Amino acid sequence: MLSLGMQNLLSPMVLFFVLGLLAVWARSDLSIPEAVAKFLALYLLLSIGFRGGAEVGHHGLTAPLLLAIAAGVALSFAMPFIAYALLRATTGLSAIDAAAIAGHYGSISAVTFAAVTGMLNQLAVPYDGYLVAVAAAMETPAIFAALLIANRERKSEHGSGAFFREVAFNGSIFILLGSFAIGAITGERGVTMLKPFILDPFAGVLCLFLLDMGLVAGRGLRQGWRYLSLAVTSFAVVMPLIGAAIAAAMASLLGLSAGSAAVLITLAASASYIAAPAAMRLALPAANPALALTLSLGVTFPFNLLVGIPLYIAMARQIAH
Amino acid sequence: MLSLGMQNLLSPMVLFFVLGLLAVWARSDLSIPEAVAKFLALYLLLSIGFRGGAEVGHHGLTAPLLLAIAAGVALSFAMPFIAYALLRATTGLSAIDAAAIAGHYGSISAVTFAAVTGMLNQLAVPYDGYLVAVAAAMETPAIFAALLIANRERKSEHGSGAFFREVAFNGSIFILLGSFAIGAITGERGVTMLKPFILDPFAGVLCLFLLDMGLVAGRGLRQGWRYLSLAVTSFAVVMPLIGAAIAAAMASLLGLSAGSAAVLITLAASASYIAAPAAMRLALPAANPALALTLSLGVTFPFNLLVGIPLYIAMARQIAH
Amino acid sequence: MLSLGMQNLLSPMVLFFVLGLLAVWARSDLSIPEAVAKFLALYLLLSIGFRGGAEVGHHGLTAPLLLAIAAGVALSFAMPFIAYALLRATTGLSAIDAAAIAGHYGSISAVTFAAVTGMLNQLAVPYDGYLVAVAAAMETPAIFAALLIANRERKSEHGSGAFFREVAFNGSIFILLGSFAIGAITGERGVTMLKPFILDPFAGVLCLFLLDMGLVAGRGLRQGWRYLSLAVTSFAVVMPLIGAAIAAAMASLLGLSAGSAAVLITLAASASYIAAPAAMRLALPAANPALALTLSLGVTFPFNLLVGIPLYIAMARQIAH
Amino acid sequence: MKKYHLKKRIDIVVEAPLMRTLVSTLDRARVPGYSVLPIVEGRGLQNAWHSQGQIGDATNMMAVLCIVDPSRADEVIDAVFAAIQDRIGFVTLSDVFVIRPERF
Amino acid sequence: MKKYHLKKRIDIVVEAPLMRTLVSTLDRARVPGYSVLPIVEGRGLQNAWHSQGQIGDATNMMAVLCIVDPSRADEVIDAVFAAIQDRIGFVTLSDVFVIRPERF
Amino acid sequence: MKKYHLKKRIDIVVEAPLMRTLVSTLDRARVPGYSVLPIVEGRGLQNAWHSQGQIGDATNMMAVLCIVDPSRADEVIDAVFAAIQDRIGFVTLSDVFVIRPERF
Ligand SMILES: Nc1ncnc2c1ncn2[C@@H]1O[C@H](COP(=O)(O)O)[C@@H](O)[C@H]1O
Ligand SMILES: Nc1ncnc2c1ncn2[C@@H]1O[C@H](COP(=O)(O)O)[C@@H](O)[C@H]1O
Ligand SMILES: Nc1ncnc2c1ncn2[C@@H]1O[C@H](COP(=O)(O)O)[C@@H](O)[C@H]1O
Ligand code: NA
Ligand code: NA
Ligand code: NA
Repeated sequence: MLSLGMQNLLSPMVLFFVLGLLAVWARSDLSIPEAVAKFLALYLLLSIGFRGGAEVGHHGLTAPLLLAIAAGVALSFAMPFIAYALLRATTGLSAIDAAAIAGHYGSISAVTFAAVTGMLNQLAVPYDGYLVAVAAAMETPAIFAALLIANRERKSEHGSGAFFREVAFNGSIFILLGSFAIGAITGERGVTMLKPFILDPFAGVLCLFLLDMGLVAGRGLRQGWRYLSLAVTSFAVVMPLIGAAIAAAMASLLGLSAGSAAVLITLAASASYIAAPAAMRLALPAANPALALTLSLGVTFPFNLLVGIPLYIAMARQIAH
Repeated sequence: MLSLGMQNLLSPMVLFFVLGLLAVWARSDLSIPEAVAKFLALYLLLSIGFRGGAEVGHHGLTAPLLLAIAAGVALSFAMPFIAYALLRATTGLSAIDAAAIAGHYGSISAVTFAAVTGMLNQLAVPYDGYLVAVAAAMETPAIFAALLIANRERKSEHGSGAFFREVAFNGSIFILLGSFAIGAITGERGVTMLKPFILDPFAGVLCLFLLDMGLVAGRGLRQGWRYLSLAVTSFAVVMPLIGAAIAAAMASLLGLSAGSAAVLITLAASASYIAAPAAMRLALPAANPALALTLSLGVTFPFNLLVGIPLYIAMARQIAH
Repeated sequence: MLSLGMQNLLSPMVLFFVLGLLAVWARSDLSIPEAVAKFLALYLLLSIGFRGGAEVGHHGLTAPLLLAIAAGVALSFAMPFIAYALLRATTGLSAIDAAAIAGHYGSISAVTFAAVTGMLNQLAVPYDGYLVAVAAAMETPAIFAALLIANRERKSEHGSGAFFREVAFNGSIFILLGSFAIGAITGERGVTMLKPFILDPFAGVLCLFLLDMGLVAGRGLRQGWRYLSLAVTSFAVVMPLIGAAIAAAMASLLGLSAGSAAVLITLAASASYIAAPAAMRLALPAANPALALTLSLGVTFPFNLLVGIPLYIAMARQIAH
Repeated sequence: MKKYHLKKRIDIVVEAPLMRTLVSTLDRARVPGYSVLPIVEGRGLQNAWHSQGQIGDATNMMAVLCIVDPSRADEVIDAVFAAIQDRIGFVTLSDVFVIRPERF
Repeated sequence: MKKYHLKKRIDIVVEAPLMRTLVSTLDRARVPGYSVLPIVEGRGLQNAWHSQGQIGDATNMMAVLCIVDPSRADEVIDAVFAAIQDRIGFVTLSDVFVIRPERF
Repeated sequence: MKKYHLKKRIDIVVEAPLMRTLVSTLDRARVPGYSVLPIVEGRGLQNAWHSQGQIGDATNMMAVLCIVDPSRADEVIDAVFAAIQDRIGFVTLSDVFVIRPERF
């Protein structure tokens, strides 16, 4: 496991992330335009979705897929309750802030998903394509759980129908599921055609993207460090481990392969910073948006990238044996 | 032909376009930054131009090329007159609006050009490289025809010289012809050097671009649906077929191969939505810009992509036999 | 050497640059969004840095590397004094403007670096990976030399510490050195993983980038032609040759290979237009920023691209024999 | 100066995720038009933010500019406040003069 | 407040394809300067539009901001209207105060 | 109109390389907030410039918008001028009205 950790720490992906952090720390003016960052994110989601779909198209829709989706939905919905209880017990955060953060930690981070798949590819550990669908399914239940917890009648101009649609069809879920479907429909034919664009450059684009994430996380930490009390920071490290442990148990029950278990565990351990922040701004405007984002992007993402992912892969190997 | 249609409908390109339409329909916030869309369009034009030029550089400048260009210019100049007559006869549009739309339909759509070449590559049907030059030559004559039709002394601060230059040297024509020339000059040498960037990822970039086109067309339809009377919508489907029929006759006279005929027919059947809209805004400011754009991008482009292109390829095969 | 010059002039890279100039001259509205241009520049720096680092990681940190860096720093620091003397002797420029320009010509242009490496790749002439580190080391000494020359107590709110950091850690240096380090750390492993993204498309991206540079240089010339007196324009052509001559002598002393000598000479002959302009705006606000930029991007860069680089390669071959 | 007509300029700075809501509010308030400008960086009483490198829109703000007739300004501002009440952002009102009063 | 000097701020919202014409109009009217800001979304009496994903500029609008001396405002506005007369867009005029009056 | 409160709007047009300096100046002047908008093209007494295709920020300008209480306007403007004194750019001041005066 140590050598796995080292291999992770010295992977180009992690090094580019660290380079981004360093740039902020050195106060370099290095920056990546917003449009480029959005393009890189879109590319990664599309590539992940397509690849997963092509594989499922090959193997067909199977019981394991449906079971895994059910497990993912359950995880995503349950975790905010745990996170909320933990936050209220250990920190002095208000109910509304705690609920918002809980929603972030129940939901998943597509970027962390990209990172774990990049790492598994590098290690040549296979994982099931349908986990893309699981990831997409895990994005939103947590958001609704957080709203239940916050339990406040949103007297907003958003009908709950409109709100539901904005959450359920947010861009990142849409592109993930859409390219998953296209991958499943076009299968081998599609893969042959799109390989030079959609598959081959994946690792390189991921590096550039993680450079950007390093910059954004670094800047977030600089702005938000004053939120990082010991209790709150601990939460941002402990909660992923709790999520990982529960997901590991589920993966074991489902009889997932090592690679697939690693992905499911990583998903549970990851905290959202695209879908959930936007949804929470709409639904819980009284929550401090910088707080949840500082924790999720500034603490939990680096923790997962540097320490978590190799740990989760090691856990998954234990389980699968 | 049916199987050709199905193969088209299930191609990744068409599916990504449909995904874009669906995203708008589901009111997803999926979006592609303007800078990225412009980059994708630039890439496609550059790739198409370069590839065509490299091929012409290989075969040399031949009589068929010059004949095809002459045919294209004639088509582009003549079609607005047909379109205008049709619009005035069947719809209640004002003379100025009808002239503006006629200009759009005489001119061509570089994106539809990209789509037909993508489809032909997928089917392994070869076409002549010089059609890039034909496409570029077909962009502007229609615009001048439309101005003739509108027949109004433009008392603008634009000298007609300045206006001519803006139309003739608009960015999309410039990059198409420029990279065509560079392809012709550098030939094999250039192709070897640029292949991994300019040729290999073409299909993938086209998919991403069509996703964007789906989003833009969907949004255009949502804004502009009220313009879509039965008569006007019919025009947007019938006019491409008229253009296709005339171009098919020309292709037959010119003795084009099946692939080249398919491209020429598609060009004639396509309606501009880059060059013509900008030119019309300058030259015919009294025309409603949303009207022509809704028809061209919201009706004719989807029609061509979903139904037209396979039909035109089938027509071309008939002719070439 | 003539054939080398022709091969350079007819390379896709140079032709795309010329296409950009032509587009401005023809008043085409062809343009590349700022975000895309920044992305292309970032990509090129990252690719160059990574490749150089991977090679150094292979060969290890050697005495030649350290010597070459020392030589580069000396060159960068010394050249502004020469440039300043020349400008004051031959032009009527104010001391402050002359100092600012001198800083630009002592520093280096990463884009010219990319162009010479592209040209060398095309000619299959190898050069040492460590020159990336030399390039990075040559960016800033000239800037400090220019400030020494201007010798004015900057009573700015920038402490000189803050100013030093902004100059030393500017984005382009940071990404060049950072990806150099990552290349050195990850070595073969990293290259295999990132090749399809970071290495293969390099030539193609460089073409697109030079198209953009042609557009920017053309626009710069159009705005700034009135600054181009005979004396000042001559400086922009003569100074690169002086820099080249000194660097050639150094390369000979250092016993560099032909490829490496060509790179070092080109670096010395190039004039900055990213790092220096930004630094001068902060440090010498009284200098006219358009003046230095017009010379560097509008005169010296095209001169180097069209004439200089083949000349420097020929010089380097002489020396290395 | 008699050819100039007084109108009111309403400037709204609002979070990007609220743009859809705001636009439909303005539509329902039947304003004659609006224009949305991007903001790339800012600070308020709470946090500083920067759009650079952001992949989501959650932290971005947008500036909305809306010229209305003075007779309608109060009503539009009330509608806007009803929509973005407790959300981050602010609204300012100022005087501008136009030549073609009929389009507002 | 005696250190402040009154100037006029002219705001022009205009279609992107007309920008070149407008800029040369402003140059010919010898304004002391201008700044162009992007607009990303809008609605007028006619259609709503959005710049997202657009590959051409035909549907985009831009905002041009121009500070001029009050004595020159009418003349500049007349020149602008002559150039963009029947085109989509609008022009507003407002009062601003500056410290360094000599640069306008 | 008694529900509206007078504030001052400060508009600063400044070179991109100076943005960091300006932001820390505004922070030190304890303004209640600021928003930065991109400018894509412009001309002043010196040169015209355009952001298209630029890879560096050296030639770009940015627009900074800052709403402050009238009582603090002079002081903020003085601080800004101390920071960007001899640099390219300009500052204007104008009147705006707000509903929630307590946030400025
Ligand atoms: N006084 C101000 N002047 C200009 N912009 C402001 C001001 N206050 C807030 N903003 C903008 O509104 C955003 C949210 O402010 P706040 O709600 O105070 O966090 C900031 O990030 C700024 O972009
Ligand atoms: N009252 C208004 N306030 C702000 N922007 C407007 C207004 N009216 C029009 N616009 C802008 O000008 C564009 C064209 O308007 P129109 O000519 O009415 O279609 C719109 O898309 C908006 O961007
Ligand atoms: N009168 C003006 N109105 C609007 N923007 C201006 C004005 N003068 C200067 N600017 C802007 O400030 C920049 C620098 O102006 P200058 O310092 O005069 O070269 C210009 O490029 C414009 O973007
Ligand atoms: Na999670
Ligand atoms: Na046509
Ligand atoms: Na140099």
